[in-house]
Amino acid sequence: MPLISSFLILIMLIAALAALFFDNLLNSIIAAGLVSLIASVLFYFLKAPDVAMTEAAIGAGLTTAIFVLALYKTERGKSE
Amino acid sequence: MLTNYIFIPIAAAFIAYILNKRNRKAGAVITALVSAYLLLSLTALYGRWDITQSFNLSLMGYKIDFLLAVNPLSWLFAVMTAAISILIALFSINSQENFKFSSVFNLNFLIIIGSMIGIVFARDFLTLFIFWELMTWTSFYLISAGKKKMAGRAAYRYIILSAGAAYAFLMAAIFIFQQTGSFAFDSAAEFLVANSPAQSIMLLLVISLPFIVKAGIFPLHIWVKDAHGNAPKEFSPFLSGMMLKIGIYGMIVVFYQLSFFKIIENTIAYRGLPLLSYLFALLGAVTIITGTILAIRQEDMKKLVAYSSISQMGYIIIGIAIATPLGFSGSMLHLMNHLIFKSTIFLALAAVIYRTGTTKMYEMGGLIFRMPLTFAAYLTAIIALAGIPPTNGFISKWVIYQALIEKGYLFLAIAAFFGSIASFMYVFKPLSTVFLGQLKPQHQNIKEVPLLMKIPMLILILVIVLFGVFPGIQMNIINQISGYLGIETVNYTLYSIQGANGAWNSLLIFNIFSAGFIIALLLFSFAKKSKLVGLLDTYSSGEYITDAESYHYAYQYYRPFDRLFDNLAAKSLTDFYETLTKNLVRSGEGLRRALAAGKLQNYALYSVLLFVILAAVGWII
Amino acid sequence: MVNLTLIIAIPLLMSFTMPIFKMLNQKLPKVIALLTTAFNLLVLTANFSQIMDSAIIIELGGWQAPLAINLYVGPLALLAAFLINGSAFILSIYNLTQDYKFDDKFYLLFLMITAGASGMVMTGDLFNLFVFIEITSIAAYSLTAFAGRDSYEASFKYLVIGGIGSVFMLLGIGFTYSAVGSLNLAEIAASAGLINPLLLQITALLFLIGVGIEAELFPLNFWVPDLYTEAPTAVSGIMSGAVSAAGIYALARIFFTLFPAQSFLNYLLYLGAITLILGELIAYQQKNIKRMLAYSSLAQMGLIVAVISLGTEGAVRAGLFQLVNHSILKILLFISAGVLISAAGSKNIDDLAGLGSKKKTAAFGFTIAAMGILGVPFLNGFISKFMIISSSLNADQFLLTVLILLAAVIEIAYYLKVVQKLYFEDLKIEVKKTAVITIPVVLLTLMIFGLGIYPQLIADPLEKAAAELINNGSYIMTVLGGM
Amino acid sequence: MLNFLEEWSFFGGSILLILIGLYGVITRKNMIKILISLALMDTGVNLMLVALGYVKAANAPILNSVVQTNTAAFVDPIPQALVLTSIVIGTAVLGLGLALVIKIYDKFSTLDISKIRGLKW
Amino acid sequence: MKFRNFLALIIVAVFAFIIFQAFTIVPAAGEITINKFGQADLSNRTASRYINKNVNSDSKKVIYKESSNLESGSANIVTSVVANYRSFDTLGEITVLFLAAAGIAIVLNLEKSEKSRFAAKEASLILNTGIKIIFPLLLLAGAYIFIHGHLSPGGGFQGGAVIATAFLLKMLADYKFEIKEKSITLVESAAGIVFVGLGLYGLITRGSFLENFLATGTVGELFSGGTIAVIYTAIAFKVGAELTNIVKSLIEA
Repeated sequence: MPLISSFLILIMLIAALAALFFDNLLNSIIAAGLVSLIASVLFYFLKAPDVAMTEAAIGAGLTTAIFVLALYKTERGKSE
Repeated sequence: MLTNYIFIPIAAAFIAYILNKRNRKAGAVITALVSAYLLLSLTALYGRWDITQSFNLSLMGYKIDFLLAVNPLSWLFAVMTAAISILIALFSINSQENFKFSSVFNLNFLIIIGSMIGIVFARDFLTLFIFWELMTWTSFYLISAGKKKMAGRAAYRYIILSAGAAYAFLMAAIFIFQQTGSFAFDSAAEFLVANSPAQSIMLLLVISLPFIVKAGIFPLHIWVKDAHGNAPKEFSPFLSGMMLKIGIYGMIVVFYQLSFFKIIENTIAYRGLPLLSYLFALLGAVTIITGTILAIRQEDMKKLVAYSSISQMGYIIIGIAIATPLGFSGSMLHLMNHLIFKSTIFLALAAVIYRTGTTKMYEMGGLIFRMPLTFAAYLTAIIALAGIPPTNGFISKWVIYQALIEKGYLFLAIAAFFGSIASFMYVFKPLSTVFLGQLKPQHQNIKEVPLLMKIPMLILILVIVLFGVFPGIQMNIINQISGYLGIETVNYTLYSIQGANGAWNSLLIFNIFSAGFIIALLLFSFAKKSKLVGLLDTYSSGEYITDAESYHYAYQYYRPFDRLFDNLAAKSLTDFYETLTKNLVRSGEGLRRALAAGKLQNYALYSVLLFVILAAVGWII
Repeated sequence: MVNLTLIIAIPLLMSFTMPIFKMLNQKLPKVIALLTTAFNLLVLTANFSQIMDSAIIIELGGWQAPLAINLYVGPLALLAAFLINGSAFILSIYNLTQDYKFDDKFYLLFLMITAGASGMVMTGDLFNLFVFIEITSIAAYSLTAFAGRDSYEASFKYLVIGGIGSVFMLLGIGFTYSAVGSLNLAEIAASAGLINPLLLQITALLFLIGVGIEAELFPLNFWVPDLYTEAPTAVSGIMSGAVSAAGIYALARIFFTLFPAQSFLNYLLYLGAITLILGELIAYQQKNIKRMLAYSSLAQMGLIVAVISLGTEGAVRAGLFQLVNHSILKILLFISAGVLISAAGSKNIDDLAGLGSKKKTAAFGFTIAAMGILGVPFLNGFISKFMIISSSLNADQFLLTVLILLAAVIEIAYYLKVVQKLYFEDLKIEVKKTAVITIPVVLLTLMIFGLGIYPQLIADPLEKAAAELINNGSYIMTVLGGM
Repeated sequence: MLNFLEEWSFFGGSILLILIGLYGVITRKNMIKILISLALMDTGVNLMLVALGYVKAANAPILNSVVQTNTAAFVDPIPQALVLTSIVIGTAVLGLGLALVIKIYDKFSTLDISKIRGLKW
Repeated sequence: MKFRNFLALIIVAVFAFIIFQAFTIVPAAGEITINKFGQADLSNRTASRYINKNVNSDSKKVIYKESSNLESGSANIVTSVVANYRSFDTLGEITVLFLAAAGIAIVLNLEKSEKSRFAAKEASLILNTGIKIIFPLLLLAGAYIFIHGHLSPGGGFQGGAVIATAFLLKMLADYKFEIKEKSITLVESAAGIVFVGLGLYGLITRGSFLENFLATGTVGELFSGGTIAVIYTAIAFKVGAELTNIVKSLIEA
C-alpha cells in the first residue's frame, strides 16, 4: 500500500505543478481535476471512503465543471 | 451651590438655541440675562472663600472625585467672564440680525461661559480637563462660524493644537493620578514636591502645555491671529479678552498651586531668579516683540488687534514669571485692564464692521463724523492700551515696569518699553485710517450704531477711566489673591500704589489732566473761529489732485518700518507647522505606495511573510 | 430560561424561508429581518441576569459538554452578542428605508451574517468557530456584491485572502486536534500546557493569521478599505460594527483562553500599534468619505487589539468598552455618511460641502458620532479613551500611550475636515432626495449620550467579561467541571 | 527506505501541495489560476487532516458484515467528518469566486489580476 | 517580475519548512505533539467515545446487526459524527452552501451583462441519447447513496452531488431543458426548513437543539439511524438543489 500511495502522491504533485505552469487554461483546469481525482483515491487508501466519494463527486466532478463553465464564460467564449 | 453656576448657562444654552430659531434676538437676550444673573450671584459670593463642593463617582473601577471650590483667584476670573459676557450679549442683540449662525453662536457662547466658570472653580485635573475640552470644542465651532474659508482653516489649526496639548495634559494628569491615587491639585502638589525635580518639572511643563497654547505664548501663538481675525465679530472680544486669560489662569495654577516655583527654587539660578522662570519671562518678552512687529504689518484691523493681544499677554507672562509681589500684582492688574480696553477696541471695531461690513482698513476712512461715540470709545481704549496716565492701562504697565526695575532685568524692561512705544504705532494705524481722513463715498449715509450697542461701549469707557483713577478697587481683590497664593502683598490706597521707589498718586494726576483739558476746551471755544481747511485747499507743487480720497493714504501705513523686519516676518512659524503637516501627509502616502497596496498578490504574500517573520522572532527569542 | 441556540436557529429558519416570504409579499423580507433581530435581542435580555452570575453551557444534540459541540455563553460572549444583534437591529431599522434588488437574498444574507457573528462569539468548539467564520465571510463576500460595479473586485480580493486564512486555520485545527485529541476549547485549553513549545508557537501563529484577517490586523487587513467603501452602507455598518467585534472576540478567545502566552500577546500589541498608526496616517489623506471611515475603523480595531493584549484587567475592560463605543459610533457614522452620499450623489468629501443645512439629521448624526470618537466629554468616546490611556500608562507602556494620543490628534484632523465642510461651507451640488433616518440616528445618539453621561450602565458586564477573559481557569472549570 | 517513504509520503505530499497552492496564489497573474491554486491548497489541507487521523492496519470506521464489532481497530472518524464539511465549503467559496471572476471579466475584459487596479488602496 | 516570483518562492519554502518542523519535533517527557503518520492513538481522543458510542450512555460493545437502540444507531461512524454528534457543524456547512448559491445568483444576475454569451448548441446525438439513459440511473444512484448514508459510505452531501451532476449533464446535453428558478428555491427552502424544524423539534421535546428523538433500532438495519435518515434526505435535496442552482446560474450567466 505505501508504495502505490507514494507514487500517486508524486503524480499528484506533478499534476499540481502542471496546473500552475500550463499557459492554456483548459489544460490547467484538467490538471487540477486530475489532482483532486488522485486525492480521492488517496483518501480511499487512507481508509476514508466517505471523504473519497465526496472528493470524487464534488472535488473532481463539480469543481472542474464549474471551472470549465467559468472559463467558457470569460476567455474561451471570446475566441469562438 | 457651585455647580449651578456651571450648569445653568449650559442648560440655558439649549433653550437659547431653540428660542433663537424662532426670533433672532431671543438668543442674545437670554445670554445677557444669564450672564447678568451670573454677575450678580458671583459678586454676592465675594469673601466667602470656604464654599466647596465635591461628588465622587466610582467609574469602571476607578474611584474619582470631582472637587469644586471658590478662592479669590477663581472668583476674580469668574466675575471677569460674567462681566465681559454681559457686555458682549448686550452688544450682539442688534449686531447679529443678519448673522447666519446666530443661534449656533448663542448655544456655544453660553456653553463656553458655563465651562469657563467650571474650569475656574475646578480643584482637580479631571474636572479641569472635562470643562477645558468642552470650552475648546465649543470655541472651535464658534470660530469656524466666522468668515467663510479662512475661519474654517483657523479653527481647524486651533483645535488640533489645543487638542494635542490637552491630550498631553491628560496623559500627565493620569500619570499623577496613578502615583497619588487622586486627581486633586493639593495631593498632586505634595507628590510633585516630594518627587525627583527633573520628573516633576517635566510633568508640570506637559501639564502647562494647553495653558501655553490658550494664552498664545510665543512658540504656540500661531493660531491666535487667524482665530481672532476670522472669528465672528461679536466673539473676537471674548476670544482675545477672556479666552487668552484662561491660559494665564492655568499658568498661575501651575506656578503656585502645583508649586512649580517651590520645585524649581533650588535649580540653577540666573541673576537671582530660577533659570526656568527667567526663561518663561524671556518667552513673554519675545511674545511682546513678535506680537508688536507683526501687528504693525497687518492690513486687516481685527488681525492687527489680535496680534496686539498677543503682545499684551507678554506683559502678563513677564509679571507672573518674575514672581515678585509687585510683578504679580502688576500682571493681575494688567490682566484686568487688558480685558477691559481690548474688548472696548474689539467692540468698537465690531460696530465699525456692523456699519461698513469690511475689516480692511484701506477700504474705510473718516468715520469720525458719522460714528462719534465709537470713535470716542476707540480713542480711550487705545490710550489705555498705549499706557497713557489717566487710563487703567498706564497703571498696570507702570507697576510691571517698577517690578522689572526693582529686580534690574534690563532686557525684559527694554522689551516692555519697546512693546508699549511700538504699541502706539499699531494702535494709531486703525485710528487714522478708519476714523480720521476722508469719508469714502459709499459710507456717506452711515449712522451711529443703535443704542443697545452704544451702552456697552459707554460702560467700558467709564470703567477704563474709573480704574485709571481709583486702582485701589482692583488692588484689594489682587491682594486677597496674593495672600491666598502665599505672595507678600503690595500696600496701596484707593488711588495710589506703592511701587519700588515711590508711590503713584493717580487722583492727583487725573485732576491735573482734567484741569488742562478744561483750559484747552475753553481756549478752543472762545478763540477766533478757525477756518475749516478742506483737504484740497493746499499748495502741492503743480500736481493737481482732484478728489479728496487720494490724500488719504491708508495702505501699508508703516511701510518704512515694516521693511526693517520683512525677512523676520517672512519665516513665520506657521510655515514650519505647515511643512510638518505636509510631510505627515506625504509619509502616509509613501507608506501606502511602499506597501504597493492595491495588488491582491501582495496581500497574500504579506500574510505568509507575517507568519515567517513571527516564527523567526519566536525562534530566536 | 429561553435556550440561547435560538439566536442562531431562528435566523437560520427565517433565512431558509425568506424566498417563500418574498413570494408571499414584497415587503415581508424587510419586516422579517427586523423582527428576527428584535427577537434575538429579547432572548439575550431574558438570559442577561442568569449569565451575569455564571456562564451557561448549552449542549447541542444532547451530548455531554466537552465531547460534542457546546455553546459557552459567559459575560464576554453575552456582551459581544448584545453588540452584534444590537447593531443588526438598528441597521435593519435603517434598512426599512432602503430597497435593494433581490431584496429577499439581501435580507437572508444579512440575517446569516448576524447569526454567523453571534455563532462565532458563542461557540465553544474550535471547528465550529471555523465554520461560523466561513459563514460570516461568505455572507460578507455576497453582501458586498450588492453594490455592483467595483464591489466585485473588492469582494474577490477579500475572498482570496479569506481563502488563505481558512487554509491556515484548518492547518492549525489539524495540529491542535492531533496533539490534544479534542476540538473542544476547554479541553484544548486544559492541556495547552503540555503541548511542545515549538508546536505551540507554530499553531498559535497559524491561528493568528487565520483569525487575524477577521480582526483586521496590519498585514492582513488590506481588504478592509476596498470592502467598506464599495459595499452598501448597511453592509459596511454591520461589518465594522458587528463582524470585526466578533473577529476580535475570536482572537481574544484564542490568545487568552487557548494559548495564553506573553510572547503572543506582545505580537498582538505590536501588530495592533502598527495598524493604529498606519490606519490613521492613511485615513488622513483620503478623499472618499467611506474609505476614510474604513481606515478609521481599521485603526480603531488595531487600537482595541493593542489595548486588550496588554493583558491587565483594566486594559481588557478599557478595550472592551472601546469596542462597544466604536461599534455604536461607527454604525452612526456609516448610516449618516450613506445618506450624505446619496444626497450628494458622490462619495467625494469635497462634494459634501454645505449639506449641513439641507440634510440636518444626517449631518447632525455624523457630527455627534465624530465628536464621540474624538473623545469629547459627556460622550461615550471620552470615557473609553480615558480608560485606555490610564490602563496603558498602568502597564507602563509609555510609547504606546504617546502613539495612541498621536493617533487621536490625527483622527481629530481628518474628522473635523468633514464636519467643517458639512456645516461651514456653502452648497455646491443640488441635493437629491434620500431616505429618512431619524429613528436610527435618535436611537444611536441616545446610546452615545447615555453611555457618556452614565457609563455605570455597562460597568458590571464589562467587569465580569474582563475577569472571565483574564483567567482561563474559570472557563476550563465550568466546561470540564461538568464532566 | 520503504518505511521512510511510508512514514513521510502523506505529510510531505500534503505540505508540498499546500506550498504549490500558496505559491500559485502569490505569483500567478490569471484569476482563474489563482482560484485553482486556492482549490489545490484546500485539497492539500484536507489530505493533511485525514492523514493525521490515519491508523496503520486499521479499517474504515464503518460497521458492516466484515467488521462486526467496534472492538476492532478503526481509523479516526472525526478528521473525516471535518474534511467532509471543508470540501463542500471550499467548493462553495470557489463557486462564488468564479462568479466574481466572470463579472470582473465583464468589466475589465481581462483575467490578469495586475491589470485590474480599479481600487487603489 | 522574475525576482518577485523567486522571492515568493523563498518565503513559501521557508513557510513549508517551518510547518515541516512541526512534524519532526521529538517530544520531551510528558509533552504532547502531532502524532506520527499511522500512529494516531484513538484512546485519548474523543473519537474513541464516538466509536464506542458511549458519549452519554456507557455501552461498551457494539455488534453489527445485534446491539440495538444505542445513543446513535448509525453503523457508519463518520455519518454518526456528521449527523448526530456534530450535526451543528453540518447545519453550518449547509448554510455556507446556501449562502454561496444565493451569492452566486446575486453576483451573476445583479447586472445583466450585454456581452455575447456562450450558448450551448444542440449536443451531438450520442451525448443526447446517452444522457437520456444515464439521467434516471444517476438519480437512482444518488437516492441510494443518501438513503443508505448511515449504513454504507456516502450520505447527504455525496448523494446531493450525484443528483446535481445528473442535472448538470442534462443541462449540458440539451439546452432546451429548463429548470424553473422557482422550483429550485422551493426545494431548497423546504429542505432547509425540514432540517431546522427537526432541530427545533428536538429542542422542544428533548431539551437541546438537534437532539435525536427517533428510536435508533438495531445497528445495520435500514431504519436504525433515528433522525439521521431524515437529516440526510433533507441535506441531499438541499445540496442537490443548491449545486444545480450554482451550475444553472453559471450556464445562464
